Amino acid sequence: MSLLGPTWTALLYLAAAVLFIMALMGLNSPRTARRGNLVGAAGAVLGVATAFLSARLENIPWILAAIAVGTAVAAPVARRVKMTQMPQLVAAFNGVGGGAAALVALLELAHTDDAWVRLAIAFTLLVGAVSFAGSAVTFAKLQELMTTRPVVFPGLPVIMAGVLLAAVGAGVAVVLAGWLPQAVLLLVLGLAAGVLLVLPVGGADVPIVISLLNAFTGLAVAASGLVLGNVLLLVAGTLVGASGTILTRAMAAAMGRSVAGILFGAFRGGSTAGSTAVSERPVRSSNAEDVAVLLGYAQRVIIVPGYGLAVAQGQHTAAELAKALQMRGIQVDFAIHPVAGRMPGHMNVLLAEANVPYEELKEMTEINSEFKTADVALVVGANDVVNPAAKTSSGSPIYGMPILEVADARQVVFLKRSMRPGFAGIENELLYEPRTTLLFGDAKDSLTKVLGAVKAL
Amino acid sequence: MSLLGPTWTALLYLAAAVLFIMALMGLNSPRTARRGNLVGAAGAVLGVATAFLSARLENIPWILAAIAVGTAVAAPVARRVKMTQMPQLVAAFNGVGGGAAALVALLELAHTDDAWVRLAIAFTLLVGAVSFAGSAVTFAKLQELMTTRPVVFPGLPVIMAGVLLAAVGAGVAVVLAGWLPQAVLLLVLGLAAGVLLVLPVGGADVPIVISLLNAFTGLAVAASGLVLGNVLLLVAGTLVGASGTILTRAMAAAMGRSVAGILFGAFRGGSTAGSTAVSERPVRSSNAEDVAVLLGYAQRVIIVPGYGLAVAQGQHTAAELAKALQMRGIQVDFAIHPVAGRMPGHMNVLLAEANVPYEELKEMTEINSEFKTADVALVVGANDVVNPAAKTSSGSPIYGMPILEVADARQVVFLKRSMRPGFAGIENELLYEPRTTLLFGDAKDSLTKVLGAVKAL
Amino acid sequence: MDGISLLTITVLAVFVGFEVVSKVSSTLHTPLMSGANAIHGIILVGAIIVAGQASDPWVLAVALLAVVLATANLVGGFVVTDRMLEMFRGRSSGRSDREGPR
Amino acid sequence: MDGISLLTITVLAVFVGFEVVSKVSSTLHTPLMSGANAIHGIILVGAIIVAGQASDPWVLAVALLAVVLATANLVGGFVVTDRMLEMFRGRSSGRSDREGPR
Ligand SMILES: NC(=O)c1ccc[n+]([C@@H]2O[C@H](COP(=O)([O-])OP(=O)(O)OC[C@H]3O[C@@H](n4cnc5c(N)ncnc54)[C@H](OP(=O)(O)O)[C@@H]3O)[C@@H](O)[C@H]2O)c1
Ligand SMILES: NC(=O)c1ccc[n+]([C@@H]2O[C@H](COP(=O)([O-])OP(=O)(O)OC[C@H]3O[C@@H](n4cnc5c(N)ncnc54)[C@H](OP(=O)(O)O)[C@@H]3O)[C@@H](O)[C@H]2O)c1
Repeated sequence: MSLLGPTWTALLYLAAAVLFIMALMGLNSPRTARRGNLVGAAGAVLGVATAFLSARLENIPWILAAIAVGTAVAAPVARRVKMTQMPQLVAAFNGVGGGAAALVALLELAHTDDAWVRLAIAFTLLVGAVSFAGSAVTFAKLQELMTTRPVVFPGLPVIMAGVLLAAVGAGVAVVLAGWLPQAVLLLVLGLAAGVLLVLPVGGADVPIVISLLNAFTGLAVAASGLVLGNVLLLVAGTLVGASGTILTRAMAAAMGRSVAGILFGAFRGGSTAGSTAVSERPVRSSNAEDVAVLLGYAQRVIIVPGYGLAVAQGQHTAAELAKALQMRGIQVDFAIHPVAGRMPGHMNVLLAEANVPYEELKEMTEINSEFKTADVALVVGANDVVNPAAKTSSGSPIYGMPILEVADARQVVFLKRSMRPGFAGIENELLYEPRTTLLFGDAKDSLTKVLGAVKAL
Repeated sequence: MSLLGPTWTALLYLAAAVLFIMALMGLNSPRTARRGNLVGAAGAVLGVATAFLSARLENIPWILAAIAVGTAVAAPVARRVKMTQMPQLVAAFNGVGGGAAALVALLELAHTDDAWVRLAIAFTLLVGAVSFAGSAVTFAKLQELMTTRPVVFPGLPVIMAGVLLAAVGAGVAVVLAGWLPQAVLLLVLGLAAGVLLVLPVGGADVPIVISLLNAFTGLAVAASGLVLGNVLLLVAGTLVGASGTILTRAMAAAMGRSVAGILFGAFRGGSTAGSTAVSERPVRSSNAEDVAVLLGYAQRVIIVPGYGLAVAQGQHTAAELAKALQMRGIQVDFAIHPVAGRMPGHMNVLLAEANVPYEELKEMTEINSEFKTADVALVVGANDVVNPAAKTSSGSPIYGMPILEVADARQVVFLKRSMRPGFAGIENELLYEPRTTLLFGDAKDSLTKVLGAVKAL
Repeated sequence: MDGISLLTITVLAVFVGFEVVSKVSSTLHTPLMSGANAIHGIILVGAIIVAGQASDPWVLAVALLAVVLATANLVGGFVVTDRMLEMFRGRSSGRSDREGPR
Repeated sequence: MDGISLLTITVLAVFVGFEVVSKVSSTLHTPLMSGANAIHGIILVGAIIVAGQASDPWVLAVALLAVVLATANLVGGFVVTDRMLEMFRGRSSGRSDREGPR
């Protein structure tokens, strides 16, 4: 059955594409973002409904069953996953999307004679497979199913080059002759390339890789749009490609590094692996009561959350502490560095989960000039994003990365477990400054103690 | 001769369209704006060259001659026109563009059998003609070839309705039967509608009308793109339509009024005509020497330019005064209200002409919080844009329009010629406040005197 | 749809994508990542079409696998993004709290 | 190019137009007005095409009139916008003056 003529089909696909664009536009403010996501979902429903109504489809019961299976698997996971596991989940969904695009391209090969279309098919096969396998490895790393350290072995660059050369050969065969076996080979080579691409990336560089693979999947979907002559897939894929590209660049820039450096640095011997050397220099450490006094008698406190807060799952306690201080008439804000944590915007999601209103989440550019007026900067599980080495020591791996200027505050308090450095594996001179106090311990425990002491003041 | 195949033609037109998009992107900063305009011009050259190389053209010598004539007329005018005459010039160019689109559509009517295409033709005819005639009247008003006051006469709405009804009839005939005489009639009706649309608009509301007609011409060009199946015209016209729409809305918003109110308010009895009643209440006026002392011994001066500065052509003197004060170590900025003057961004162009660096031209949102720290706010020929009635008196025609908060400065000095109100025709209570000093006279004369006195300090 | 049209649409979509996404506030970069991720699940449309054309059982099996994968991407992506965005709240979602201490 | 392609292109161009133009700084609103004005002079392309197809002298005359008008729009628009933008200068165009009094 085919209820829609080609004109209506095209119009409805176009409408769905417009809904996707509006979904992304909605994300420019937290106020409209949720509605935007629903608009996007509506676009997806419209697109799928159009597919059912427009083409003369066989196997409809099977297809509906497959959709039911996919939904039954994904929806509960999506509903129950912990916020800290978000990167894994995004990686998993990204991978299956890339895989689906590659499979669709593979099956379309039989339906075309046009060399341009076969070029798009070859592209989709390769990129979709890279995205699938790369995401799988990423998932395994993040879920700690395998080591999170960079996996490098001699000859890696040579193998990678070989795989890519073979892929070019298979691709040419697909484009010129449309041979199915070569197409399958291309798929397999793509899988291998995906694995080899992600293996040498250190666990903590992984978010950048996720975002890059997200862009890849977008491109693969856009190319399938070309294959199928489908405007919806073309526009949707292009949008995702653009978003992935922008996010990847933004993350790399906020870390003061280049995308190529992150991906290929490992081939040349080392992704930032996170040194865990412990320093022995003396510092001023303190107890929860003293920190509570510092905070409770301040006029203005700025809380700087970082990766440690996420690890410790201390966001609710941090939010309670902020409330308790506000009840004492103290002005409290959260200063959010764009790459604090392990995903772009990680801290925003974390604190939003703890019901901190987004007006209190201040972006770096907005709050940096205000540390001067703060009595206490409370750094909870952050390190690199406040490390002055980014400004002063040009040899440092984070040199050039913009940081939160906590050193301008009258007092700085660090909550961390040890003297171990952060993700970039470099010392933080700020820890040794006279104005700095350390409170050792798991972020959540420390926050709970400080909260109790503040309430007892 | 046709040197380019259809694929190359389409690619080159697409490239030209991309150049236009990049031209507008260049305008997001004064640093890249000029290059952006050149990119746009390159796009135009590419588009025209493609037209010559792609189609099998007769009459090439004639066409080249016509291009030479057009260039010979427009280029010298564009090169020599005074900056104050910019609105007229934009109106004139806009009108001829609309006229060209209408003529192209008229001639295309013979080449098509498709009702959809004829719909686009009818649209272009009507809108292009409205734009041509409306711009002509606008030009006449601004050039003072006719009265600048709203021209209203009883029965105007009825005549307008009649013209539009007749246009709909002619349009239907064009779409259904493709008759040429009806198409010519539609053109004529469009001209009439354009005249009737602009006649009742008061001289000072004219910039909004220019911007609106600009959007109209854009839409007409986009529709001719549909007629000719030409992506370049389609994209270029759509871009202009969007830009005209955004500018029109921005202007209306900055004036605290609605576009419909401006256009149709006149039909219902009155566009803001600019009352010229002179108030008799006492004010504190002063002489140039006293103002020079006020300025010369300040630490921070904010200059607020307005329409009067443009009329008096005092921009160079204002810039010199700013320099002279800066030489004395005083911090001087210009506070630019978005609708100061009579065009959007008028003051920026005016002061740029006087070589004021754009970093010293502060936007309203940026500078409003700084009036508190200013010793003197020097208001040169501005009135409505600093009138507190916009905030306090809900009956006022400018109620709701955001203003420059000059009242926050320690001293306010107004340079104007009389106690006449500004464009909106309402009194400004600020003129009577104790902190306010008036210096009567033409803005340029007054500035020259103050400048002399400052130098003599 | 001919090649030139598709190319033109692609070029314009690239501009739309970059312009729209570069306006997304950095507060929302995680939801942007997962929301964009959801959008590419629309490859489901392609998977449905190939599955609907399949007559060979092997082809059908592969196509149905694609349908399952794409559905997981699409549904899971939108659900998880919604969950995340639901957490972003302004001060008490309303104004009542505006005057409260800060 | 078919109707659907043209519609799709139009829709995307509308998004591009609104997104790009809404980013133009308000400092440059006058040059934006005159620059956009110049861009619609590209109707010259259409005028050239109809003039090149004209065989009847009347048609040719009208088409040539359109060419003259469109050229005036296009050339004049870009020239005047350039003149205007030329006037916008940063502090001494370079950095030398940056330390000067302000
Ligand atoms: N956001 C992104 O998109 C992204 C992506 C990739 C990489 N990165 C990188 O990640 C880093 C983020 O900086 P950041 O300042 O947030 O984190 P960081 O520099 O990695 O520092 C984390 C700090 O938290 C402490 N910590 C860990 N677990 C803790 C716990 N349970 N309780 C208390 N403290 C704990 C650690 O010290 P102890 O071990 O002594 O407790 C460490 O000092 C940057 O270098 C950035 O470039 C970010
Ligand atoms: N910018 C736009 O796009 C646009 C478009 C349409 C309308 N408008 C409207 O235009 C108004 C602009 O506000 P504005 O504050 O710039 O101007 P304004 O309110 O019209 O005031 C101009 C002032 O300049 C004085 N003046 C006139 N000629 C002068 C001269 N030669 N020397 C010294 N002073 C002179 C006038 O007083 P005297 O006569 O006593 O000297 C008057 O007080 C707003 O109401 C706005 O809504 C703007």
